[in-house]
Amino acid sequence: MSNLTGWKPTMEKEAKGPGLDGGAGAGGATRGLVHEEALLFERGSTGRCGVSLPPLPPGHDAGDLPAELRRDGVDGLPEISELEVIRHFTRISIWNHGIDTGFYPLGSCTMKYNPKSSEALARLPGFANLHPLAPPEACQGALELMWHLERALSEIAGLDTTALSPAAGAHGELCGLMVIRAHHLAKGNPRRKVLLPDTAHGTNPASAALNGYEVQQLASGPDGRLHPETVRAAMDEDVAAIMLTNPNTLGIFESHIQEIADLVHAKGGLVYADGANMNALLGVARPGDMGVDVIQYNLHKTFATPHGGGGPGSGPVAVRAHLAQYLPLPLVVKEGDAFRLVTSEKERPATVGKLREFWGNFAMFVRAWALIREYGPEGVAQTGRLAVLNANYVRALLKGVYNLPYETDSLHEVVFDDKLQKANGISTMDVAKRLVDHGFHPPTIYFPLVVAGALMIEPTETESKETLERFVAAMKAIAEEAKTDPDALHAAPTRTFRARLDETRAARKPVLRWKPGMKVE
Amino acid sequence: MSNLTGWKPTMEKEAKGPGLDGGAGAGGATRGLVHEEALLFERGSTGRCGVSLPPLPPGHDAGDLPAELRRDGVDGLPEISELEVIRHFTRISIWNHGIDTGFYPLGSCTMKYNPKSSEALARLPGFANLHPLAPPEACQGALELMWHLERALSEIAGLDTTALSPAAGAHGELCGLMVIRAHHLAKGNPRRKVLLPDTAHGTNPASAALNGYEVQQLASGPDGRLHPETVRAAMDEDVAAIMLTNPNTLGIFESHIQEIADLVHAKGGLVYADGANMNALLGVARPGDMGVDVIQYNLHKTFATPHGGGGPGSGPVAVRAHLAQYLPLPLVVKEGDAFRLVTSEKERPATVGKLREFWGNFAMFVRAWALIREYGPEGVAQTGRLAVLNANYVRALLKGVYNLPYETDSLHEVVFDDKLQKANGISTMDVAKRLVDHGFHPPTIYFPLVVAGALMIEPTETESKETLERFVAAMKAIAEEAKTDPDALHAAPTRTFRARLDETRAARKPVLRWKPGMKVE
Amino acid sequence: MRYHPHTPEDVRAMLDAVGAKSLDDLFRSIPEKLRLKRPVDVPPALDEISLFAEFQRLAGRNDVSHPPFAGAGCYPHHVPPAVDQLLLRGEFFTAYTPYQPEVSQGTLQALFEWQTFVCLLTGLDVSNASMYDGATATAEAALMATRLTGRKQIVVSAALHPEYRKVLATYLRSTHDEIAVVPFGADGRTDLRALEKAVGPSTACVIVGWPNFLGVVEPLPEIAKIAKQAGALTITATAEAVSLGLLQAPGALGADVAVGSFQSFGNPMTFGGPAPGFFATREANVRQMPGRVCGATLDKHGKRGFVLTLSTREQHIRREKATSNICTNSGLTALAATIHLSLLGRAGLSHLARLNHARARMLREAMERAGCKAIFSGPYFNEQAFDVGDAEEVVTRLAKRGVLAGAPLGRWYPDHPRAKGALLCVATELHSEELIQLFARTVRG
Amino acid sequence: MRYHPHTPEDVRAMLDAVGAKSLDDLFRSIPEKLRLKRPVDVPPALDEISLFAEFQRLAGRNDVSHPPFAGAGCYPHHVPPAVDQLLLRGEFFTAYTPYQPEVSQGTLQALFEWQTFVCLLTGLDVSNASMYDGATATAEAALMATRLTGRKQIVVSAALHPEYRKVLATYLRSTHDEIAVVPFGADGRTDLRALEKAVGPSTACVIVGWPNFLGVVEPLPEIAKIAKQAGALTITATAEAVSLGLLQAPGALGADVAVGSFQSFGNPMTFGGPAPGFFATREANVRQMPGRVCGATLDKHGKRGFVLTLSTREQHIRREKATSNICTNSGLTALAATIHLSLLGRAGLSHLARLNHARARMLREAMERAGCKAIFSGPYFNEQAFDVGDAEEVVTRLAKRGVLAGAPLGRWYPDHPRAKGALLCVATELHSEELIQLFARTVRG
Ligand SMILES: Cc1ncc(COP(=O)(O)O)c(C=O)c1O
Ligand SMILES: Cc1ncc(COP(=O)(O)O)c(C=O)c1O
Repeated sequence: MSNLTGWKPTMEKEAKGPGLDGGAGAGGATRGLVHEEALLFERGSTGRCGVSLPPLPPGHDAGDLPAELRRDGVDGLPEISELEVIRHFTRISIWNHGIDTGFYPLGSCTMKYNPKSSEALARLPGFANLHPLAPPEACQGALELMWHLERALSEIAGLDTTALSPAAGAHGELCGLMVIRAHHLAKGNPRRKVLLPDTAHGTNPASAALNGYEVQQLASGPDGRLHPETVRAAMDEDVAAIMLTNPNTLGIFESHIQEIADLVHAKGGLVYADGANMNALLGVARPGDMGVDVIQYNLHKTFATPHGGGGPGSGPVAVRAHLAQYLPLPLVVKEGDAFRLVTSEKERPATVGKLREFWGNFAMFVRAWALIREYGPEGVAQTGRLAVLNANYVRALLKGVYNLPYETDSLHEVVFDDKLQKANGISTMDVAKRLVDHGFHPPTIYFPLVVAGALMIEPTETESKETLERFVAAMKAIAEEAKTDPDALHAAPTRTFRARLDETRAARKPVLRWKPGMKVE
Repeated sequence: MSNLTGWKPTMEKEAKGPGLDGGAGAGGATRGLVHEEALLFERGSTGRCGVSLPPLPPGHDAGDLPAELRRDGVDGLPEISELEVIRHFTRISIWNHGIDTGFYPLGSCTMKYNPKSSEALARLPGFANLHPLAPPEACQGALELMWHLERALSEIAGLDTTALSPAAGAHGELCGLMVIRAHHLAKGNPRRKVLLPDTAHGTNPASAALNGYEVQQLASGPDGRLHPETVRAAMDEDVAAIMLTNPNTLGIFESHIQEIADLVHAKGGLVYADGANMNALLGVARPGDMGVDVIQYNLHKTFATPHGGGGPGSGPVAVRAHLAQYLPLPLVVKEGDAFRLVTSEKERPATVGKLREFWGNFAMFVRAWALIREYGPEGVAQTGRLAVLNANYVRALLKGVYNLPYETDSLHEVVFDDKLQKANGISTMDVAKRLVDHGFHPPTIYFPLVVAGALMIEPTETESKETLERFVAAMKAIAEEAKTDPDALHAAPTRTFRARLDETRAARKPVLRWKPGMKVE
Repeated sequence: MRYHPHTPEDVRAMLDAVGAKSLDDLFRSIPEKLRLKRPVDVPPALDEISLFAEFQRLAGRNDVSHPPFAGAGCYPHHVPPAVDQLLLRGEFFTAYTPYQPEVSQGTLQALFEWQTFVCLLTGLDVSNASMYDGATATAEAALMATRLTGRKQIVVSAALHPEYRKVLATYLRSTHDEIAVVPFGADGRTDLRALEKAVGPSTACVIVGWPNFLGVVEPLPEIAKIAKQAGALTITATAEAVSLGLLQAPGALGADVAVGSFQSFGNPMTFGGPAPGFFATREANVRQMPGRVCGATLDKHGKRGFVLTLSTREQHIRREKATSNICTNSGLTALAATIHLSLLGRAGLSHLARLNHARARMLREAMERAGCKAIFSGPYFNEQAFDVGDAEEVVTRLAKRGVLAGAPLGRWYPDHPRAKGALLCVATELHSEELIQLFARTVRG
Repeated sequence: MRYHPHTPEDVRAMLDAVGAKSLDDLFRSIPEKLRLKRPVDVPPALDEISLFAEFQRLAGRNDVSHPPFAGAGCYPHHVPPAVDQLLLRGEFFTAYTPYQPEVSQGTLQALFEWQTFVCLLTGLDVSNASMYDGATATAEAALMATRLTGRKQIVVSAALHPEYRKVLATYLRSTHDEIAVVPFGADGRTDLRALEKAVGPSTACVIVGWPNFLGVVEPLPEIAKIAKQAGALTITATAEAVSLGLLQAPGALGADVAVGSFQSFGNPMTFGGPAPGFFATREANVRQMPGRVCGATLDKHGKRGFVLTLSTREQHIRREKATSNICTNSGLTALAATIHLSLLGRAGLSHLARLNHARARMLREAMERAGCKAIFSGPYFNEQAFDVGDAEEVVTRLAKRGVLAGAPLGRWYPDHPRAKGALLCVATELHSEELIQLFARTVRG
């Protein structure tokens, strides 16, 4: 069908092409008018105010507060009108790439579409204006929602009970390992070590350490998988648990998981699964059926709650029945037709305690439950299938253009590297920055660590075939450019409002907040 | 205070400057990444859907509808997922300049800040989900709001009764002239002519003609004002009314208005005021006190209801008591504590009838009333004062840099022209397009028609002194550039995602909708 | 004042620059005796918290507990939240009419898409950028017909929306006075015989509803034939635009002009306004079309872009000779409709239309079971009149239960033999089967 | 499925390209016996209309008719609609943690502004990009103190928020076990004598609330002095951040670390989460600080921009040696707070803080008139405990009238002599004088 945007779809163009100076990038990127915007603190005259508040009672002073504990006002705060605030944040927002502006194949982050209906539902006054200490009879709706979500997450994981409270994935890991520690303590010895493969995400060892565990790293095999003999060699009575991610961060299914689980269980250890990649398994396979004892979800990945530029997330933890007693409070229960939060340690003497204030990131529960309700059983399964289809489609089209370090089957994401481009002095960093000029967010780069110059691509199921093809076109154009015009690639990105930023300088002379007369040099 | 955005405030820079290739424009404009975006109809594969609807009853067909009156579906409609729709409109929105992105001094349009609280209030379910035929007892809140607004608008205009229903300013003009016509008809003769000054907005003569009136244009004087002798000469028993805008479209107060009104009234004519410029008079002076018999408001100007890229507006019409009988229905009345809409011609036999379906643009009434409630008496008056202060500040700073065709005092807006720039072959059009490169929306240009190459600047009261100064800096930079580098000016705008567009081509070979294989050339 | 950025120092400095002593000084061009010497009499200012409390109070005095069973020109439909979240982007809702195309391509491309949607749904060649509403669009269509034909008589069906007829009469009163009304038959369709009699050599156009106000689908091909033979234009007015997903395009059945409202797409009812009026006609009539039009063109570098065009028809150029006085139209509500139609797409729209039709049939069965017969025998889309005995009584009674039962036809057709009992009811995707059954049971008290 | 763009043809074509026969075929790397042979047991799919009906039902079972008089770590405040309308911009809420700075300058500049707000309000040098919440921020602060001092003992005031204490204990259980609790006196302030006894050469830090859980303002300078003498850090935890507009900055009174929640700025209560935790400390401690940090730098052309920096502290680089395991934090809620603080500004914040204080005093007078004495004599900000006789009974009784009366202190301090009667109540800008008077009258039944 004829395209008359005056924009040459760059599949061909780029292939010919010494870069982008002609038409738009394969993702539609071109240049347009955006605005510079100073820091809030660098503007304007004082005495302005962007809010409208009730007056103070006549003659009110704060005299009852000791003078030395009081202050008149906070110096340095900006004073700007509502319009100026709106312009400020509207203008700077344009500098961002989001899922709503374009494809965001950030591996391991599951950047799927965030439904607008979930945003509307989470803002219903009955949810948004609810105080956490509302008596049970005044918050049955919230508790019912939490109970349904708890049931669904336990079912999807193939486990028995889920604690909703952890605030993010890493928090869920911490929680899961506390549960594991409590289990061993109850048996008399917390044990010393946690095993994890070299493909593990950084939060895994960090969470283990925060729990007082030593980390022992296991080498994954040439097929990108962890092998039973590796585990057998490392497994002993000192090992509290093994932490696996399945599919792992290479997007590869740990197909020996059950055998590994048996080995670990045989020595009294437990199996923790990092559920960040659950999108691959939704409705298709369940960690609980593979020998996993504990898993955390990332609702902000698998269940489409917004990432928000870095959170808030939500990391519920599902466990087997015998571990449920150790879960942190609160837990939601149903008694007859009524719902209740269990919050007292008297009722749950074995609990590890409490992981955060109140009950968890409730607004995320609303969004996740809305998605599950809209999907239903078939939709949940189809989500996993299409996520895997999309990743494999990209893999098939890019194979040969970029080096595929592991031939093993991919599930929801695929990892390439820059081996083929290195010859021309082009690195994964260059490829990533050039993708920006095409209008795409780069994949996750330089992770997992087992792959030098990794390009970790996770399309998610909400992206269309055409979008994937445009992304592939850009990747091919860049591979071509690496040969014909490597310098142009080093210069990328050229279309963004800021060019490549100097991260070394930022770390060498940290400037972490505005101060009057602040200098950056 | 040191500015470290790396962005050189262009007050100085531009003054030196051969244009913009260096730093950002005075309004902060620079270039950044935006996306090309094809038409909805140019994309994609069929079978997709962006909504989630209840299923059809099993076996439903539309067989009861005659086959020849039915169709299976509408060919040509796009089929895209919700995410693709969100991306489409998010991306194209970035191509717009709005009040929320920058200064918008479009003369005669009163582009003031649109309060976000009004948006929230207009969306309250009790307003948004209300059907216009709800029985009075089920819509007392809506009627009470309309009644309060009607009272306030009558008071601010210094008149007696206001009909809220007209949908925009021009619609209000039509309404007002119908009322005037009905008045004359009742006296036995509709009369033939309407007088208006050469500064009148195009909708004035058009509305008169639509009412079957001949238009007689009156020359305004060298001071930009209409003079009594001019009116005296034209006024006779054939004249139904005079239409004035006060302040007029030059931003000049028609200080002879009362004398003019007396002349017109003496011959049995009526005085219509186009209230589009009411922002200048808010709380300071009232048309009713000047001899005006009929006026329309533009709530989407004076009372900050959003312009929405071209509406919807709202154009209530206020009149003197003796004309109220002719106003179109509905009218809102209070009876005891209850509110009611008068909708029957039986009750108002003299009414001109009905100007639109139902009761008017109610969602705009909510916003306008919210603004009036937040302002209160003092805020209303201060709005007019500050609007006039801002216009005069710009006038003072630009005088001499651009030619001021009328020295007469300005109220809420000021009109310059391109006389001083013409010498270098630079036109108002060039100035306007270059302002875009600085990050500002251009003023209204080539209007009013009495000024060749008019630049009509209306800042409104919601803009800060600093913003006005940045705008002035840009205007000065452009005046400078006109001397040093006129060609660069002809090339403007250079920063927008589309360069200067060919309007002649558009009119010569109109392409007004997408068709398969559509071509633009 | 959060909307007034001026500090006292700013005001002082600005007054100095201007050379004025005080703010009042700026108004010296207004004769002293014309100035207001007292504060305007409006209620005292409210802070934002009190403002919300007050408006919550007002909104709380409107009963919206259930979707209404009244349509009659304003229809209860589900608006996907995606629509409103896009509308709230400041780049859209704080922009003016796109006079400066280089900084308005977002609005302009959306308008071009709106015009395309209107053309596709109506089966006509060209559309404008929107009108105030369906009623004024109808009046403007009649005026265009008189300009095109040089004739003055307007023939309207009695089954055309009464509000549209009233507005038409109001618009035409001062310039054209011949409006002939053609009755409808027992089937609720325009009486073709009477129509044939009514049209003649002075007839500029024939205007019918599609579907009509009674919810009935007119015999459009026959009507258009009659009009054509008389050399008159056929104009259809559609208040319930969802019907266009199931009914044939009026342009394909002989209509020369199709007007109406797209409120049903993406716009809540909000007590009847605002909502986007639409206007479509044949290519040949484009230069007589009222209102703004967006067209495609190229920029300096040969890239496609959009501008407002054919403005020589318009008031700001032609003044008293313009095809209409309209300036500001219904931009943002037209954008809402455009977004909703993009979400619906071909499959979604025809599903939505069929679902509305199915719900209406469900309602008919339930009502007839409850003993309320349908009044008109003609084909219907999602709206129909039932004989409920005493329509006004039913509306009053059900209002007490938070339900708007429908529109009593007696208000507009007092002389119709079955006026008293006739209640016009709509059923849409918002009326669940449970609600429909409950309603039918309740109507009979 | 509106979120799945794949048509059957797409799926077929893609499977062919991949060389798979079916979708299940793609999962061959999962051993047959590990696959799920049945649909997951979740409720059937809902269309959007039913989805909204169901969630309206759920939301309707929560009583939010009046602003609660309970604070206790989650505070009812007015959120200007401007905040939420900006949050809904997709560029903000659909972006990930800003790993690629060139396409994340919006998020990054906002984070830099957040960090600056946190520093200005706490009077400390550096801040991170947010924490999960106030409780985990407190635990991380204690852990940082142990890293910095090489000591293990944590001293906390009994008046520190009990939830914060619980989370602290949970975090520390596996690694550090010495937590000493210092009681508070009749004035509701931490007992300085007991504190002096509690701290010693092994004390890493002293943690107190600012203001504390009882709503009382601590003698922070004295507390900091005691800690300093023992070579321990002083950590303040602030749950009600609006207080920082009236109370002196903890950093200015000797605190080395200030943590807590900014929920009170721009974030609704939503049943207790999410809300942004904050973490600020002295420059010297920056490399031991947990979490993400945004810093300013220059781009290739010398223009200022922002990046995530000092990541050598973090898990993705340091793994088990990281200063914390935190990755995703509370970005969007931190942005909400940043926007609200920009709207408030200097004047707005100090007005808001004074207004809260004034309303609290109004509440005290009303309660004492109603015969409910304040329990603690120490200075308070907007929260205070009253003796209402039987606190749990009052809460249950008022719940029936749609009011959450407060937080019964007995739930956290069962052994306190006045536990039974003690009800912790907050008053903010949302509690009008009328509501406060009504409340006071109702409490005594
Ligand atoms: C594989 C994996 N594990 C754990 C995490 C940590 O999750 P969160 O960022 O929600 O703490 C992530 C996300 O970055 C991840 O990709
Ligand atoms: C002076 C004047 N009169 C009338 C109008 C027409 O108002 P509207 O566009 O709302 O029909 C306008 C706005 O364009 C105007 O500026």
